[in-house]
Amino acid sequence: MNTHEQSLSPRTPIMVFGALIFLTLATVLLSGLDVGNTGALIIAMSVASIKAALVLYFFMHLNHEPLIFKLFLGVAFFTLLAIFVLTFSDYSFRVI
Amino acid sequence: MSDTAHPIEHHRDDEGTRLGFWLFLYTELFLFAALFLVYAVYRSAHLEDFKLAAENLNTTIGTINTIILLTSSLTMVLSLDALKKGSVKLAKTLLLVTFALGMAFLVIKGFEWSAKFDHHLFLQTAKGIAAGEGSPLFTPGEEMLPVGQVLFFGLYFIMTGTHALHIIIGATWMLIVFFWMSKGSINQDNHGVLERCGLYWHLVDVIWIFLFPLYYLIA
Amino acid sequence: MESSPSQSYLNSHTSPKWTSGFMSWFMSTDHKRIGIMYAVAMFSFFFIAVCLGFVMKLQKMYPASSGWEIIPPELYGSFFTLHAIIMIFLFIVPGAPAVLGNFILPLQIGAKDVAFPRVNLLSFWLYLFGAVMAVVGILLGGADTGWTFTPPYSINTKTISIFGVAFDSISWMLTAAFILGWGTILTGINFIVTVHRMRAKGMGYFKMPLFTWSIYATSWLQVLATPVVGITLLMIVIERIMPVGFFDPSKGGDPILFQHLFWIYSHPAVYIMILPSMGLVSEIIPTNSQKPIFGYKSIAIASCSIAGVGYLLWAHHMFTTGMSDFAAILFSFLTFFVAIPTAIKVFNWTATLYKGSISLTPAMLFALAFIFNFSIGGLTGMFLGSLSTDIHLHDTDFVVAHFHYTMFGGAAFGLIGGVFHYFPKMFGKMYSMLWAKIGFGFMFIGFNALYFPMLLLGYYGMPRRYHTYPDMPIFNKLQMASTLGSWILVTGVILVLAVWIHALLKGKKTTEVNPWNSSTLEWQTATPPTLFNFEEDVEITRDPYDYEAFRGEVKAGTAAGANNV
Amino acid sequence: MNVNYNPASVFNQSVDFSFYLIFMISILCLVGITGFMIFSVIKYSRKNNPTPSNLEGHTGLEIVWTVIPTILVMFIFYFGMQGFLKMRNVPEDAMEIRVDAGMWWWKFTYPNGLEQNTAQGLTVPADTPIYLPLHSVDVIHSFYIPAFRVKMDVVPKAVGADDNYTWFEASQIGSFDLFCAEYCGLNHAQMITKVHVLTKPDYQAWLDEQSAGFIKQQAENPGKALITSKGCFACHSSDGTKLIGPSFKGLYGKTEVVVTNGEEREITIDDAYLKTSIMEPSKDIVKGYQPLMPPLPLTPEEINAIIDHIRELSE
Ligand code: HEA
Ligand code: HEA
Ligand code: HEC
Ligand code: CUA
Ligand SMILES: [Cu+2]
Repeated sequence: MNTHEQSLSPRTPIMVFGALIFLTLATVLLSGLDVGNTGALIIAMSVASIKAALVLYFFMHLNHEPLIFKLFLGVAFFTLLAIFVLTFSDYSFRVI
Repeated sequence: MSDTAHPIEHHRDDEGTRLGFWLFLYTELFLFAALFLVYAVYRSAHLEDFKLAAENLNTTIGTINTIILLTSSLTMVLSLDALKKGSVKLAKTLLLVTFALGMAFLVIKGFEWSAKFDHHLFLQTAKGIAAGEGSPLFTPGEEMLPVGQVLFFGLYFIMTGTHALHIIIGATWMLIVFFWMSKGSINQDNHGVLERCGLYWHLVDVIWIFLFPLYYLIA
Repeated sequence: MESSPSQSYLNSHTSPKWTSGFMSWFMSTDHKRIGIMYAVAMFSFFFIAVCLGFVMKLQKMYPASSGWEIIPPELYGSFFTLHAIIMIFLFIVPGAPAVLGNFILPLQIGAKDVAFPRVNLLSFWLYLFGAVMAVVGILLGGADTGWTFTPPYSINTKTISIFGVAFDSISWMLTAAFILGWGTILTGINFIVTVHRMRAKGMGYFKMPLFTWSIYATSWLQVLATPVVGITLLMIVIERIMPVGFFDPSKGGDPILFQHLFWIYSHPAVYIMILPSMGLVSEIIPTNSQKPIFGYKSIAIASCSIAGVGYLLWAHHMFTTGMSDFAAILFSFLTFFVAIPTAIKVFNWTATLYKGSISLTPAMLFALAFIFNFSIGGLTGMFLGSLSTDIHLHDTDFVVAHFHYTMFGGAAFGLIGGVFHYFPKMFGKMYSMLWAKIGFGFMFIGFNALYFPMLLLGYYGMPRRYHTYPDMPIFNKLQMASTLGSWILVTGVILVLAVWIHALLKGKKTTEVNPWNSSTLEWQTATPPTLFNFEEDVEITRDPYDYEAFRGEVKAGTAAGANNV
Repeated sequence: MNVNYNPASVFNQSVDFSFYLIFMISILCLVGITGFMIFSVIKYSRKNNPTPSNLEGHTGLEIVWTVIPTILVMFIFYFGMQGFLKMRNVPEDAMEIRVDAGMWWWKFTYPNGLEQNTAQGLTVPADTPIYLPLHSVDVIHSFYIPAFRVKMDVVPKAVGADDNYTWFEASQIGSFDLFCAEYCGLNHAQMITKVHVLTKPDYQAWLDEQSAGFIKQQAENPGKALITSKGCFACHSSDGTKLIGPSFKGLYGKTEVVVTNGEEREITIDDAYLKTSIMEPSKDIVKGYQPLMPPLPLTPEEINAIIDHIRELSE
């Protein structure tokens, strides 16, 4: 049983859902803009990250979990980041 | 297995179970991360080809599918909330809705896939490339895709395919949970299984949130 | 102090349905039984791999021109692949966590079992399934790609095929490795949650024994690294079956990318292999010196930093692949940072000996040999981490010697030491000290005689994975020395295994709770332990290696141990 | 004398310096640690020291043995990197020799078009920087000359990708081993050839002589020149010996059994069959052989020349 205080009213999930749909439509519309390759990539990935954060934090109830859950997320996130950055230390300087 | 005597299974540690499940979700995440990494490397190498190839994908269908999946996530959350409040019936209905949305996603995906197959965007052209132009294996007249586009479609199929596999697993799990809910073994006090099923489903959603722009939008 | 021998885990069971015989083991969710089952399965597979290694050495006894050929080249190719697949995926990676981690970790932190006992059993089944699949794959043709499965060779090769092209034994082996991976991941998850949620009352993080710390660090690597290689191996399978060119340059792919993905897992994997053994050494040395371990906290933190830093240096295996110079320099730089926490550990272990009261039990001998061998292994790692020297040494026998020094002289010696240390607790039987020490002597001498010449061979330019070699005096002499070493070594291995089997069947029964006078918790429960480890809930009040306090407790009769020390 | 590993190029100095530096540090650490272990085991044995102290640590010492190794490894890193940068920066005036590798042969192409195969080896002038772009036609190989301390993988690359390269400058006259150091299948251990280092005048003489012969052969017998230069002789002999592939001797006009798509059929060897055998080696596999032959890039004229020569060998 969850010992944490939890509001079980559907208000929060529905609001989060609204935000997710809004961001989805926004990113589709923004993709029409001509901001260059990097620009488009940055916009698309930022929006996706916000959406993912919303899902993780509210839908997956990370907001109600103790600190240790967030630390674990941090470990996973930074490892992922390291893999990408270090791999591109090779590919940024080489034509394949 | 029925381990009646086991003290661990008597003393339930919901938080510990959730912690373990989150760790499991991270392994799933890293599984996809490897694929995303491959995508990132080849996209950076074959930018133009990737953009051209992405134009073959239908943004509208992608958006619809995204919305379907997000909605299913919402109904999943609501289902769990309902169960926690004790309204098993509502929870069951919402779970069924989630399941149905998942199926809808799969059906749409299936149509998309078969359209790609019909256009020979995958196997045939790739075969032509393997043999190389000028080789007798290569049938003249058949449209040749540049390697970058072949990579794009190869990745498209393996990534959305792996994702679809996860959808199928999640949906099957929902059916099992539904069955247990009907039997009463999953209830207001014992909602851990539904919770984990939900977490899994949301993770599948998170992965799609990244797949969607990478394949449908940044063209 | 003696324990009542009545209800040990060996004669009670977790399941009411299967109360005796094979099924009472195979269906058991008891972490101790699972640990033992792993050990039995693993040693059976391991024995196959030892034989393969032995034959490879025989093959290298004389150069090609002498007409000496024990096995043809295609068999040599599959032998070193299978040798490595068994040693790595079936033996040393699951090894320490699955055998001793399962058995000891819950005892050490005062838990009744691991967090998810049923998942634990599932891990074992996955392991067994994958392992059997791999062994069947060997019988059906095997693979000849090296354990690194480097494409495009691994995508194209058809050298090995018993049933012709119809049966693709390489895809089969890759799938087996994938399944084995899931077993490892689940074990890792299990231990992380166990450590976080199930410590006994009063056991703060810095009151955990060091073996627990090392398993904890290992588990993180298992969870975060294994999935990457899993999907990568599947991509090779896909590429073998369908014409997508993820790693095939003729279809636009980059073969180097595969190597990145492979080493993203396989480099951390080498720390999965070594960390548990380091943990075991951290238990054996203070016990046999009867004094606190030197620098407890820095060893604990070093375990975690090895895991953390170890994740960031995979591309030091790729200095000659033609990846960008920037990446080569960056990864070389990062590589050296893993040497520092390792150095801290080595120095702390040696310092623990200072002013101790040392008894040279077989376990202690293996632990000291671990330090010696692993230092050579690690220091040769410095030659490989340094860019210009690696260019010369890469893919030579120097590398082969380096990793046998670390994996075998280090990880496996540590494991054997661990088994000797915990043997009485696990089975309630005592082995022959004398024969164990003789076995150790053979192993230590044989090991160094086998692998030291290989370091020199590599320095003189002998490439690895060579079925034979050009006739040159320096090669001939060193190869011969190395082959002779392998005979001594194998004598040692057989002796050690014989000591264990003899002890199991005919060994003196013992119920002594704490035969080595160790201060950690696992030695305070019955020998062999009861089904749920501890009769009542335990509470921890002192540091794990506080020997002074421990001797006080023994005197006061609140702890088990011999009075006279 | 053994010439396999003796220092013989300009890289030896930096590589060997790094090597000895690390070696000295290692010996120091190893002797220190082992010495201390042996000392303690004797001095503080249970017999000699029955009551242990309760020493738990020493912060000062901990700092010392964190900081000193850090400094040492940074030195190691620095010298390793210096040596590496030297290997990666090719001098402007280097002479280019293109290296091709395949299962299981080497081919070296000189600026004037002269080609040398595995049996002939790589001949270079001393004291001249040689730049070597590395190409592979099938799987990854590795170009390794232990005596020169150079190694670089020969990686097959996608069209348009950067090729791998390496360079060296030989400083000693003699012949040195050249190994393939990356596992590439059955005959990996046979993918060995030699580097012959000649003085500059000797090299010039050699080059003139070879080039003359080469040009002559090309004019007289283009097929034989091609078979030599493309490395076919690594697997096929012209005297009837069975190597990895069937011998070319007496091949033309012979009837033999081949396996096509898993089915055996009997054929007579003619121009058309030879053409498919060479263009699509995996289509018809001669019974009793493995499907090991790589597809090699050849123009139609070159193929005709080769076929002509194979026909000649059977007359
Ligand atoms: C248990 C396994 C294990 C362990 C622990 C290690 C530990 C290390 N390894 Fe090793 N390694 C392997 C297993 C292992 N390795 C395997 C299997 C391969 C080959 C794979 C293949 O190709 O098939 C390999 C290959 C390999 C390479 C690639 C070589 C090549 O192919 O070209 C490199 C390169 O940097 C490397 C480096 C290191 C380093 C820097 C460490 C460090 O962690 C070592 C740190 C330890 C010490 C430094 C010694 C102790 C410290 C002291 C005594 C204090 C004083 C020290 C100093 C002042 C420096 N290893
Ligand atoms: C753990 C890893 C391990 C171990 C123990 C060994 C053990 C042995 N190895 Fe292995 N070897 C590898 C891992 C290992 N090897 C790997 C990864 C490769 C690379 C392959 C490739 O290139 O792809 C390799 C390659 C390799 C080669 C090089 C092939 C080549 O490149 O040409 C050779 C050559 O002789 C060789 C020989 C041997 C021999 C003679 C033994 C043994 O026969 C010696 C006898 C073994 C023991 C004495 C171990 C005793 C340990 C215990 C009893 C453990 C107790 C455990 C518990 C309690 C759980 N090995
Ligand atoms: C890696 C080794 C290898 C190389 C290099 C190689 N071949 Fe082959 N070749 C084989 C093998 C093995 C076979 C038999 C199996 C088959 O038919 O594919 C073969 C078969 C053949 C055949 C058919 C012979 C018959 O009996 O039907 C011809 C013709 C041939 N090769 C020509 C060439 C030419 C020309 C070259 C060089 C341009 C070449 N090969 C290079 C290995 C090789
Ligand atoms: Cu070519 Cu090994
Ligand atoms: Cu490594």
